[in-house]
Amino acid sequence: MTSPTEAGRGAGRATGTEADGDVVPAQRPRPRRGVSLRDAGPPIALVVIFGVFAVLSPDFRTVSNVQNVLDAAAVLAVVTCGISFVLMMGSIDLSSPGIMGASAITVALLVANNRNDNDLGVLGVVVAVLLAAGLGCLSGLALVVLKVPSFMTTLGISAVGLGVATLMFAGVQPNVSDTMLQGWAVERFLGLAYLTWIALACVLVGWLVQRYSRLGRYAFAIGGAEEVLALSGVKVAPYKVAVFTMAGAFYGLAGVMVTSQLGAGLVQAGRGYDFSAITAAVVGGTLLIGGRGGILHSTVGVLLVTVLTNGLVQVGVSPYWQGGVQGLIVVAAVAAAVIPQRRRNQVTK
Amino acid sequence: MTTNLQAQPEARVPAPVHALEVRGLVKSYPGVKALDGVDLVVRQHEVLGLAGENGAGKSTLLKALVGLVRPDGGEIWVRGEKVRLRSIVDAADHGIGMVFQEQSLVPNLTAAENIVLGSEGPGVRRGVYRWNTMRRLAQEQLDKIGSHIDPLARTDTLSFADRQMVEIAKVLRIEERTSHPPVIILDEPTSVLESKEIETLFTQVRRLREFASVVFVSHRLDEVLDVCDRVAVLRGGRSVGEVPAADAAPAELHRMMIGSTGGDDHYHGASAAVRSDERSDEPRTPRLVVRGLSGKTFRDVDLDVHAGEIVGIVGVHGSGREDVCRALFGAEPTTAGEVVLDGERLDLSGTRAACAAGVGYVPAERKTEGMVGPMSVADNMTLTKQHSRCTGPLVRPRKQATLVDRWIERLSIRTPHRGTAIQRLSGGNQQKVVLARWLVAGDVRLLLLDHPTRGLDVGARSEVYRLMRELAGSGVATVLLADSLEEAIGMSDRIIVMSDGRATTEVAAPAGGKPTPLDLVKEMV
Amino acid sequence: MKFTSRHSAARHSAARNTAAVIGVALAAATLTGCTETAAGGDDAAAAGACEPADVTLVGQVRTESNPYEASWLDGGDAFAEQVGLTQERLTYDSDSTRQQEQISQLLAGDTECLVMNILPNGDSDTPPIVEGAEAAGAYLVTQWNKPADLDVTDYDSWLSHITYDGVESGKQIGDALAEAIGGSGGVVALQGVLDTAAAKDRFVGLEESLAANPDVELLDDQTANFSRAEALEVTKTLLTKHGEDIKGIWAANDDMALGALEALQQAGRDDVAVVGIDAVPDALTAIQDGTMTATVSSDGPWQGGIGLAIGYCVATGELAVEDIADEDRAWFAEQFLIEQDNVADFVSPETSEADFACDSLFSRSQGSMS
Amino acid sequence: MSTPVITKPAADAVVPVRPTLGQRLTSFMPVIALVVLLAALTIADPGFLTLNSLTAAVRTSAPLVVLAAGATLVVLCGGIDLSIAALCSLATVFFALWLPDLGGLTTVAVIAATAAIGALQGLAHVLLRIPSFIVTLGGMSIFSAIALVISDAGPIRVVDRDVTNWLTLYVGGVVPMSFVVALVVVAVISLVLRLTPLESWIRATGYSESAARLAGTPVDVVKVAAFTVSGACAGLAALMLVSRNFSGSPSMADNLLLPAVAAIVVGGTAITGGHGSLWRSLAGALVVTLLRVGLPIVGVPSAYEQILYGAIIVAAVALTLDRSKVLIIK
Repeated sequence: MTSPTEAGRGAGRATGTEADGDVVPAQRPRPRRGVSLRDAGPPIALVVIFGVFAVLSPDFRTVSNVQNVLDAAAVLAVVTCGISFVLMMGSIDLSSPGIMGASAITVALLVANNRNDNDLGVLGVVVAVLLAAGLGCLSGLALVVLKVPSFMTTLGISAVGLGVATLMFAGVQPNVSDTMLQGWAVERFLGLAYLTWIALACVLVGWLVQRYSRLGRYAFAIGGAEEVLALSGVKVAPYKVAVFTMAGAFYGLAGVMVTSQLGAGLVQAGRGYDFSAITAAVVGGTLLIGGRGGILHSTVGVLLVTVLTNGLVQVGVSPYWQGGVQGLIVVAAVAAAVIPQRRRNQVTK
Repeated sequence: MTTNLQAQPEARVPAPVHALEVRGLVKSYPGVKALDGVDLVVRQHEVLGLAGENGAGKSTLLKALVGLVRPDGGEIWVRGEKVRLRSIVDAADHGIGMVFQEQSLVPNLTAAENIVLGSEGPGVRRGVYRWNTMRRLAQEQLDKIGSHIDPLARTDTLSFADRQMVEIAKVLRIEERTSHPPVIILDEPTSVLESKEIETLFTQVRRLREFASVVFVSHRLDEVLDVCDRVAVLRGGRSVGEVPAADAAPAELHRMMIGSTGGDDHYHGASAAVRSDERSDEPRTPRLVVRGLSGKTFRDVDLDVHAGEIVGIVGVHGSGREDVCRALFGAEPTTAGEVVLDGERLDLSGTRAACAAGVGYVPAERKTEGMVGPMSVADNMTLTKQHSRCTGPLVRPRKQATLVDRWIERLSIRTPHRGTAIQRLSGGNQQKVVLARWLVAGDVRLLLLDHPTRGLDVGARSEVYRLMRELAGSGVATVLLADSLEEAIGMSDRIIVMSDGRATTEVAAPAGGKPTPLDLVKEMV
Repeated sequence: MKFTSRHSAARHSAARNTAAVIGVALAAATLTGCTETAAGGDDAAAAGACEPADVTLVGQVRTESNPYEASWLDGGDAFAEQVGLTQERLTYDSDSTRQQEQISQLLAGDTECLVMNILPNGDSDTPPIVEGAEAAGAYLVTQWNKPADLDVTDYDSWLSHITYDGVESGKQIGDALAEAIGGSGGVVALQGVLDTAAAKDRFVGLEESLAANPDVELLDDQTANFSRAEALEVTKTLLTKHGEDIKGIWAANDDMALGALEALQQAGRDDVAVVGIDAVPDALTAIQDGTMTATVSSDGPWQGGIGLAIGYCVATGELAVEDIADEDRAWFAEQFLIEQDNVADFVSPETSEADFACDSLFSRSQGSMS
Repeated sequence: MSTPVITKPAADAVVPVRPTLGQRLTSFMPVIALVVLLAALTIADPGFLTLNSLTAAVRTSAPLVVLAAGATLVVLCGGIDLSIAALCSLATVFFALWLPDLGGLTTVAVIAATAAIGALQGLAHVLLRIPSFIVTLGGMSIFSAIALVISDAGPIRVVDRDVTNWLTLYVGGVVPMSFVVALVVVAVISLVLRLTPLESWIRATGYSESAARLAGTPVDVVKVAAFTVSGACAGLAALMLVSRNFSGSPSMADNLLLPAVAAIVVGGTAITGGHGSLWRSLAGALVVTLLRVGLPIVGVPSAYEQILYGAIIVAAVALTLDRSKVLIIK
């Protein structure tokens, strides 16, 4: 190729373009719909990890253990459904321990129990979920009205929820004698506990909300470009509050599910679920900056985390190491997702 | 608050019903009177150009027209009816919509959703999406402007020009809210488009005229005159006049905008170094020698830049010229090639190395990449060349103050104080601070300017041009990615044309022997 | 402060201020020298001449959201009412750091007639509490957790340490479990928080029991941290892992036993015997129903009252520290194995005022810790 | 002690705009919040406001101040460090394990080790481009696991107290040495930042990473350094905890994570980066400490204590956050 410098010296004209054979196509974004290749990572990882454990441990690959894994994933799946919408908006939610505690105690006190004569049954569950939704709504309101970052509002609400739960607990453990609620954890349909079916229903509802409701789409859009929504005449605040309310409702249901499993209302029903739900969502491909991922991603993440926990016990890894291995895998999963799209001058927060 | 204009009798109904009329609009911010009694008339089915320097009040006026800013005084009339616009939705109900300068689309939603965003109508029933209806609604809008985008494509996968179309399609949704022809405001729609895309846009604007009124805002006066029927000029928050586009020349508009006959003469100088070079016949070693540079979007790029020379790189969108520029600064990875600066190999592994070697870079995205908005002018100016304000490892506030004040004066940066946050300055002054960042230490040898005048008004542009000339005069080698072909031709001593990632042609552009834009366009496509 | 002063000036002065702070701090350190304690707080402890009305009673447990510990605080309230005072209820949410913080804050107040009945979070939390109380001269009774080598008689303010014989209880329920599964078969153990004397001793008791019942095999032991929820998860996994081999579950407390019961119920297993320790109401109900085999009584309300009572008696001068026998400075309290045949006697634990009279404080002692 | 003064240079020379009263108040808000809280506690229990009581409170706050100070640097760079508490716990175990062999050198060794671990996290964040939230979330579990394994899941008594004893002394008989050390840490870091280009670099990185990078700021180095200092601070905080508890334990500091982050945010540092200071975190840490130990001591029942804690930290952030510096609240 002629050096451009020489070419330009002679005349103000070109010596022509001879590079017609293999022109480097300029990288122009191509219009795209549907699922991208990147989204395939976590499901592949799930299959691989499942396969590895199945080879390593005969106990792991039994049908009963697969049932066990699915049952064990139920509560986390419901919590993650709630947090996914919050993460999609680019916010964060640490309120699940408090909200779950409050709803666990509430439901235990409202259905048939050893503390009082209430026997509200399903209505009790509904009230507990409503209370949880109310607490979620409070963190949303604090976010949009007081303009306090969600990190802090949800942390505060978590403390408030624990306080409310401790108040209602009043020193005597409420034990559930309601047959319906106890049945959820014990009775099975097609080999899976009712709770697992409830979790599946939640995932379905979550997916429908994300795909087909204005709330879900706007939550997604808020994570993508909040200021644009405002410019388009959309009032963002009510949707934010609604998302936190919905997340609260999911946590509430999760609290009820824990109560059903334990047969008693515990203040600590939600301990640890805040970070495990975030972990699951992130491992599944929901980004913390918002605007990416979704319920299905998060559900895959939940399964990944649960399979990992269960598999590690089955292959006999010391319980001390289990948390560490999980931590490593989270970092590795995100690294694997991020490295292919690394750019120079990329902003990583 | 009261102005003489507002004192006019209110009951007067204009004889011909205008699509939009503004009377005596006033808006003050603390310390600034952004609008000082603006009058403006937009007729039915016309394209009205709105011109004015930065700070003339254009953006405040536009914001007032779509309800984002509440004026302190004055009136807005829509089709002979006095209105009060409280929000953007209010404005849309009255048939006024705006395409914002920074694109206002949600990147992770589909084109269809963006088009109907905020006014989904039948696309959402009781909070539930009806995707088919939504796609149909979007398709109708896209058909209006003759665009063939897939409505269900994710917006961030569309090209910039396509997104602009989506944006226009979105604004046209306001037709659904009102039975009258709408008023569409286009704020700087061309500032980041390449010439081909601009042509497409203009075709659409002319189509719009058939069923709407258009307010077209641009810094490029030739464009304004090209596409508009009439041009209104703002200066200092007041309307200073209107001219039919057919009769006006850019120079005349420019005069109205700055209030005197400013020159377009900044284009026609040439750097001293090159002139002296042309006299001597001895071949010189170029300051920058690039051989076979390849990266993701460009391949085998060769480039020489002499000390004191300004070399422009032109090319259509996707030609890879921006990436070449960033690669030279170490901000974009390269796969092959060698870069030599003053006989020494340039380390392209990162921006630090480039800075240390005396390479400077002014990015196109000033607000997000060029400056750190909340930090002070002084800190922005000394961000790179920290040693210029330090003694050993320690920062010397006095040293910094002296240095920064000197450069503020030298570049006549208009800032209240060196401690003012840079985001409070006007665009031109911000850009001067960004440029000064590379100059404070006096060690810059190669300056890479990526659209250095983007979004600047005529006055600020001239100052940046003057500065570029001065730097070239002092021996700095400059690579310029110009905002327009005219700018490239006017400023450069030589022009490299890039196409599909390769440097295809070189065109000499010495003072007195400038090529025409047409010459270049031929090579670009 | 000059607000209009510009950037560099402000920067300058702030830097000066910062320097000043360091300077002052260092100067203070050199000039005045460093002393061991903060002002005040070294009054003699053993004096004990407080007016009964001046005594401050404090009970501190991990959390009020645990029935056993809540009943402990209620017992403390009952005692306080008996002597016409109120008890300050403190909880630290199972957070060792927070427990220390609360106690050091408490000891920074008026400590002259302060009586503390404390449940340390773990063994290692006891020494700092003891030393803090000693330095401040507050009357302290601790329960459950204490490092073995820490001797109560070395201290004046640390009046007594009360615990149950964990080895004994672990062995008792281990034997009951062995009997329930017919003397042979596999069992799994759910351990408590590993850093507590209680958890360690109880597990030693289980090992003794296993030695005495050679046909009982310990299939697995995992910690569930005294928590019902954790026990549920751990048991589920253990059930999948060992399946039908599991004939019995030994849990280091009742909460975990109850969690294990839930897991068994969910797995549809009713052939597994479960034993625990603490005799919380739910466990007693379960024993009455026959779903659980045995537990060992720990009397929360009594524990909540007795600690305060010892301190109160010393503070008011009715009892002198020197007069407390060495074997009563660290002692095991009386406990009973509860099975279906005697459960009715324990359903409503009663404490009588007589338990807390200054002359019968140590009536439930089963002997000194050795 | 000097209070954080965020000077807002006057706006326009043409039309000078002085900081409004509200803006002035915002910069003092952390201190105001602290004073209000102290007053409220004193009203609830007049016995609370005594020299002894305040001494105990600042002594208690020392580890939290140090932890928050280190993590503030990471937050100023626009990241977050969730691993500080777990790393601090791990450091207490290190300390207890190494003390018998290393003696007086243990202090240095532990701080060096935690600094190295912090640097490692910083490198993972910078080189692998993994968000700091994830890196440190992973780090949190990994450090806990390591601590559990090497300590065999139990606390380790520290018998030789000579090495940590100096931290339990009182300067002038009143000010606890550990708090003085915490103050010195805050002061030294602040001073180093102000006197060197580091402050510009950190703020530029936090406000706009891409602009900082294109201005040739050593963004990666700055971030790794921030994580390193954060790690070192976790080590120092561990030392303070050991001096107080005479033992090291794999979960000793775990519950300090959320209070430390709360301290940073309550101080008014923007969690999005750029805006804030270590002095603010110091005030924030004191507020959080007063809430943690003050509420129960003045007699608020446990359940209401939690509700109040939740409500007050949200209110405190609502007061201290300078919203003009943070555009979108997520």
